[in-house]
Amino acid sequence: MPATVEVHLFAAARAAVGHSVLEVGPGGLADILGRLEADYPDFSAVRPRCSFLLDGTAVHDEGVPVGAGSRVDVLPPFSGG
Amino acid sequence: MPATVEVHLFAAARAAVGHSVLEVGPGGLADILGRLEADYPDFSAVRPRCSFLLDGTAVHDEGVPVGAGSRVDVLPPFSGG
Amino acid sequence: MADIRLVEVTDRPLDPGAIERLVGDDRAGAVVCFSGNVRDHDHGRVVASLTYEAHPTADSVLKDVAQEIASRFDLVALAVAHRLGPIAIGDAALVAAVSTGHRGDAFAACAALVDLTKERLPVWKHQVFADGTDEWVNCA
Amino acid sequence: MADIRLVEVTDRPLDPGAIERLVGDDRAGAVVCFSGNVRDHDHGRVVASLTYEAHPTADSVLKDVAQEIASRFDLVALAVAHRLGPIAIGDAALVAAVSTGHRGDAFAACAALVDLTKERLPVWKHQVFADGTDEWVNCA
Repeated sequence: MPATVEVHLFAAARAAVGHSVLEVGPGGLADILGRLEADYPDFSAVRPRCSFLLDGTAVHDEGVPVGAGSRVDVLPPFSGG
Repeated sequence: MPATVEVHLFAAARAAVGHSVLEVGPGGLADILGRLEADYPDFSAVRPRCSFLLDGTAVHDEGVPVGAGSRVDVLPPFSGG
Repeated sequence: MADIRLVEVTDRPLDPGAIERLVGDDRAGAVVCFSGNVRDHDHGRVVASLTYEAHPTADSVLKDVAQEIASRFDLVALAVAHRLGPIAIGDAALVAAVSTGHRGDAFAACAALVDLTKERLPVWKHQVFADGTDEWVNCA
Repeated sequence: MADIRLVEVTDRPLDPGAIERLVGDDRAGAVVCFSGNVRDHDHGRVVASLTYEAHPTADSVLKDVAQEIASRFDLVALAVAHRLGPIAIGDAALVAAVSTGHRGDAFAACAALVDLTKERLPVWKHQVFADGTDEWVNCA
């Protein structure tokens, strides 16, 4: 069992952070995102427009706890078509 | 100069009358159409749904006089598409 | 004002894909194409064969329709064609295509082009049913 | 319920004419096909190149979108495809096609299919401009 959370970043979020995947410590989602903003200042501009998946399910409350072994997907606003 | 009016019949109007073109005597349009109904009883069912051109221009009043040498087009409701 | 790239009343088969490509353009972000196709049933009856007949003014009426739609909507291009003569089940009787810069207007403009064509174009559809009866559509 | 004849998120070019033909059917009186194409300008700037990226769930999301539209409208068939990867100016990024018995619903259903796809499909458009700047669309 991994001790960390995998954060998968897409499109503008990946571009802001410079990585597709990060391994971070567990915690509340808002806490994890706050740590990302501290480490990658460009992410602050993108984060408010993103939605999130926790283990594949849409997150409606950023206070949700994210345990070790979980996966978070960071999805900027879609722009298909 | 012809002494008659050419009546051009299309689609259901032609089918009801059995001719594409008839030569008829001049008169008011309503009068001409009444004579056609008398001669071709099946035309009575179609006539109320038709619109008419007099020398290529849409007719708004069936009382309009149609002189010798004129052309009347009898147009059933359109059904394109 | 929109490029009017095709206005045609023809006894040759219509190719919706080709007509759709006609309105394509590097400035166009959206293309909407409508095909009105001949069905094998009408009001529950089996259609055996179908023919379209046109008044001699059909070409010029369709040009007027295209001009009116081009003036009412902000289009890049439009194309419209109607088939005449005998037509097989499944074939397109009417094809209308528009392209626009953004997608907002494209559906509305194409629908208006179809509606105005059906309202104004002097053409008539004659159906023969499998039971041998026939009808001039809209004139029962 | 409608036949769902194509749901595809692909890095191969889309052929709107072929996708439109997929929804054709002897029962269908109307086909409406939408193509969202890559433009050479966006907000007045010249677009040099463009790429679409997708989330791994894009295929299953597009299936859900197709199912939802199939259940909301009285369709004969529908097809929807989205392009991924680098894409040339003028190429189709999104193609959506529906067929219906009568034409009433066809425009509304196709527009709803396009709107729902754009709202839900997790794909992202990256534009590079002729001046060397770039942007992730909707994320400026």
